[in-house]
Amino acid sequence: MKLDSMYQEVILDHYKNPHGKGLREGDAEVHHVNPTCGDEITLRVRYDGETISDVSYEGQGCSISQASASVLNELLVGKELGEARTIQETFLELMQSRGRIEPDEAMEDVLEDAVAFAGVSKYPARVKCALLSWMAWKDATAQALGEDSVKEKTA
Amino acid sequence: MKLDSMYQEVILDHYKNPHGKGLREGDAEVHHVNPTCGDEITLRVRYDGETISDVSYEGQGCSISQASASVLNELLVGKELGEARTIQETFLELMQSRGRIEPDEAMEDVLEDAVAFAGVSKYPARVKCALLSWMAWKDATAQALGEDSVKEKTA
Amino acid sequence: MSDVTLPGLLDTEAIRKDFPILDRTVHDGHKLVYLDNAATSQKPRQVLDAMSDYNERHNANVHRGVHVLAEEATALYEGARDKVAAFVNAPSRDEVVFTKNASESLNLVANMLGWADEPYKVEHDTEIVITEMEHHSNIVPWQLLSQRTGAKLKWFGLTDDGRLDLSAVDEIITEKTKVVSFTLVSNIMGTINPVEAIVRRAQEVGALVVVDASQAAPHMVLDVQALQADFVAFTGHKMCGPTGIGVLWGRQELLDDLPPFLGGGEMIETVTMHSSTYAPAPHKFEAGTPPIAQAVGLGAAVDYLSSIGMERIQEHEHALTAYAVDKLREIPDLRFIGPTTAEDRGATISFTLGDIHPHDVGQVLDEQGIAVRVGHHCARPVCLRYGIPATTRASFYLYSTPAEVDALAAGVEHVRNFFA
Amino acid sequence: MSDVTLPGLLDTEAIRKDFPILDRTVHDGHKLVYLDNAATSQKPRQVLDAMSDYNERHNANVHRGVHVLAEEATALYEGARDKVAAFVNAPSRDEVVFTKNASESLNLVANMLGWADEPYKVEHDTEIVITEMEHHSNIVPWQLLSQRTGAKLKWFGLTDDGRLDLSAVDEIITEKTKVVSFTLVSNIMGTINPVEAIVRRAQEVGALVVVDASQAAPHMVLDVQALQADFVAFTGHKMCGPTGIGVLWGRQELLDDLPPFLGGGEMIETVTMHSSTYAPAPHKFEAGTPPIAQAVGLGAAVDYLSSIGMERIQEHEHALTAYAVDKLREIPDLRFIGPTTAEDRGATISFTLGDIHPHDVGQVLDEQGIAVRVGHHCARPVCLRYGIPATTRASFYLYSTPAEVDALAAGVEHVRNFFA
Ligand SMILES: Cc1ncc(COP(=O)(O)O)c(C=O)c1O
Ligand SMILES: Cc1ncc(COP(=O)(O)O)c(C=O)c1O
Repeated sequence: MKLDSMYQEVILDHYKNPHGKGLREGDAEVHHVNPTCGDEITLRVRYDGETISDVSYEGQGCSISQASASVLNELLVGKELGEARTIQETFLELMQSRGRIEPDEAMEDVLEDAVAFAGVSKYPARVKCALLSWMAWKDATAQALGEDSVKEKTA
Repeated sequence: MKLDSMYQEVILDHYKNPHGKGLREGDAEVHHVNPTCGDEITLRVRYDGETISDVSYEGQGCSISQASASVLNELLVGKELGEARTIQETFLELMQSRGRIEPDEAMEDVLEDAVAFAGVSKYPARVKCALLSWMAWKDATAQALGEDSVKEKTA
Repeated sequence: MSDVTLPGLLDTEAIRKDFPILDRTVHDGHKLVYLDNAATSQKPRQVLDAMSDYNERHNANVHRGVHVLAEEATALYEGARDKVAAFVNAPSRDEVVFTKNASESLNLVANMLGWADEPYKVEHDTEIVITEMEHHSNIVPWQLLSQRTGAKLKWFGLTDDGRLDLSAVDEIITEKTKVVSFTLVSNIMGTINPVEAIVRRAQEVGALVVVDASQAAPHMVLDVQALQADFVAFTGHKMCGPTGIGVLWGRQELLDDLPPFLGGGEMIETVTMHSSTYAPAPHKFEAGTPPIAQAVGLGAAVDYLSSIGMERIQEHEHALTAYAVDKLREIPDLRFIGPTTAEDRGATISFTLGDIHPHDVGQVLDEQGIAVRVGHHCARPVCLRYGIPATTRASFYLYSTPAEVDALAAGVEHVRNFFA
Repeated sequence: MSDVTLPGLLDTEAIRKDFPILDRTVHDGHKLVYLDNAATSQKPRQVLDAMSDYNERHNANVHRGVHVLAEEATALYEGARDKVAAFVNAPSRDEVVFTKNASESLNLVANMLGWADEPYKVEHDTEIVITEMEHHSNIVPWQLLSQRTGAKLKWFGLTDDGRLDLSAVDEIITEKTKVVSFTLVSNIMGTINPVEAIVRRAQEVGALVVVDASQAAPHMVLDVQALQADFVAFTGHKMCGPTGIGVLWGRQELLDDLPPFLGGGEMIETVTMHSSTYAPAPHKFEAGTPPIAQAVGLGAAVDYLSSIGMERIQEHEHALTAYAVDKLREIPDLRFIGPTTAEDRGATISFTLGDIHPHDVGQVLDEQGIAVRVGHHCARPVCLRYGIPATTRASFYLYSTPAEVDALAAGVEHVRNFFA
């Protein structure tokens, strides 16, 4: 069944048992909405120098957006900013591939559990769900580090 | 040629040699416009009791609207109001018939030269041209006689 | 699939032959089960043919030509107006304004009232009344009007079972109320609203009544005179017509008195650089080249619907809705958002399924060929009211069948298992 | 009929096969000679097929669905936006707003500027500049804005040979000018206007520039970046597309900053009863269900035009126009309204014929199968300027032929004789 390519075991696991959910203290907080479906996320980042010491979040949404936030937390917490950016960009590239990228080993090394979202990229309406938390993270990071807000609208 | 049914000799004659054209004194004046084509008429009526003593007019427009004003002048001046109303209503009925009324002798008696417009009724875009002066006359009469303005929009 | 027959059903086997898209299969051979009719309906061959015929034989711009095509196009366009006027029992064809969709129709009213003179003018210290179950297209135009004029926006809330709470009608609609705008049928819950009670109070205080009939016109007899409203808006694409056309019906006197909205060709009487005068309604409100082919399509759509009969269509949908409500009620964890029976409701059913997000419900249904809509359905305040992020919505039309209801129910069960 | 061949002509024999309507006969067997292209163009089979395919296989409402049809419809609709963006060389697809026609596009700009904050706000003590050769759709919206805000409306007059009189450009466009809106090509006289001179002065004083490209987009390369305008409006039905769709291109920054116009579904980010936030452009300006099938048709139309090539189309029309100007000039009593040569003009020719009223000219031409337009062509100020009630207008397109020009010239001669 084609659907299994979207609802990978890994994704369903993250959905049912999300990592690091809940709001904790942070250096910046953002609230992002996906107007298409009403998914929402409130996300805080906390930095220790260049190191991501926490990403905490609260939100409502479908399995894809929830799992994606959980994977994000698992992947990014503890990473250096530069590395985190690489992960974020790689994930963005994968999600925007419309199913045309078959993740290779190099990509799997970068994305770990997040490669499971490859199947989601075939479903345009769901790509935004998968990206919601990642866009929020990018925005929150910009704010925390005092850069100009680069909030990319998720619409 | 079908066109000849519209451009009857009588109509072309009235167009080239209009009756009673020019503005003279009157009891009321109206200005009507056909927004579809920009035809315009300024028309004055003068009453002597119930008798139409003059219908004077100035305007610009196509052969049909010009000829129609000329025929109106020829037909209505000197008539009693009641009779004039009958003529106006009969003309209206003919023009709105979409070519379905073949004027009989009774109608010809009422309309005289105006029966020549029967062919125009087949051309929806031109019916308004033929009616422009008649609607103006009706409106001017209402004003002259102090009735509520019954200006029927010619659009 | 069951072969249920219910009293009141239409001959869907015959009807479905008119809709080419219903033959489609999706996702490797699943037969399409189209249950997203509240979003947009499918179009019968008769409507598509009328538009092709227009485009292939009669296309021209309307109103200003003396050539044959222009006359034919004008006759077809204005003929569509006649058909729509008859369909809603308008006292006059000149009360039917063609717009691009129901949203434009509603914005048109809001803007007319903002620019109007007394006694219609909506301004500071006046009030606008809507309801909490409106489509965004009947909320945002009034929010904008309220922001731009200083008028106060008020609304009727909802009861727990998806009905308007009219208990405070006299406090909500007051002497200050200039306009009351509400939907005849909710696009998210299917609720049919009690028009009379609202209209009576609005008339008492001299407020204008705007009825959003977008979800009514496709499904039941719509009689603007019986409604006693001042304006009625609906949209072509939900009633077997094409996209790109909507309707605003308005009382002649109001259309005559109120100012224009969009300016341009077709809506004028005479223009100089210094000033312009406007054509009488309906043209006053139709600036620019109108949606000609789309009006022709809508005319064919109302012919099509009338040939079947709006009472018969409503009966069919009611039977189907009752059947669906009964079937869905059996599913554990399924919660209806809106009325829980088929009484006083249209053929639109919203529900949640445990804590499975509607997006996931819709996706798994889609994989089985079942097209439902998920989200807030452009009625987000309803979701807020019931404390949910979104719903799954199934909506039926004249071609829907009991077998499709069965497919839906089976599909929802499958969703439960999938996420169990 | 002559068998003239002119350098630069397209293979009209092949092209005409794409347009079903061109095979029609009218008035008992007269072959249709369609010379009313400035009013609306005919539609090629490719466009009609794209719309049928949409309606018969992919129809659904866009943007909110997870089901297959909704995804396909969204991809087709947004794909049309990509095509239109490429067609006008827009820096970003998000700068292309779909409207119902050019008139709505122009009203949209006027309304945005009326409701805008500083520095864009048009208000008392500011000025709006247009020209005397505008279509009513680029006059009335500005008259309404001027009436409603107190801003002063000014305009460029015309020279005797149908060109803009720019001699007083510095007095007309001043520091108070907030917006300058003008047509790239006149719909009544065919004049192509000198964009640069106007844009330069507008930029000097910081005024926004709106270009009405309704008569340009169908006939020549339209490059919004080269124009250096802030907004560009055009309409689908004149460029081989369907009725019911128009375009507003606007600079991203302006679309981001300016307030919405119509409110409703699709244009929001989030809605509560108390307030709403809006989606980013272009959706912010697309309230309600958009003209989906019509956008798909317009996308197919720009594909069709591009496959032939806009330069080639312009060359074709230019050759035909030069030929027509020469032929018509020979007719006694014929007076051109507008440029009397083919230089810097589009394929639209207006004229008067002695004191025979254009309505009569048009009627007699129609009887011979020749479809021209007569009247003021929604540009009444031009008629007033030249002291005439109306004109007869012939306008060509990519499928027009020298034989049709010959038929027109012979037809006009016949008119003269008829009314002699
Ligand atoms: C120059 C010009 N501007 C604007 C318009 C208005 O276009 P539409 O009627 O499609 O809104 C037209 C054509 O009618 C036109 O020729
Ligand atoms: C109740 C209601 N009102 C208004 C609308 C808006 O209609 P449209 O999107 O065609 O403008 C809709 C549907 O989208 C609706 O269901």
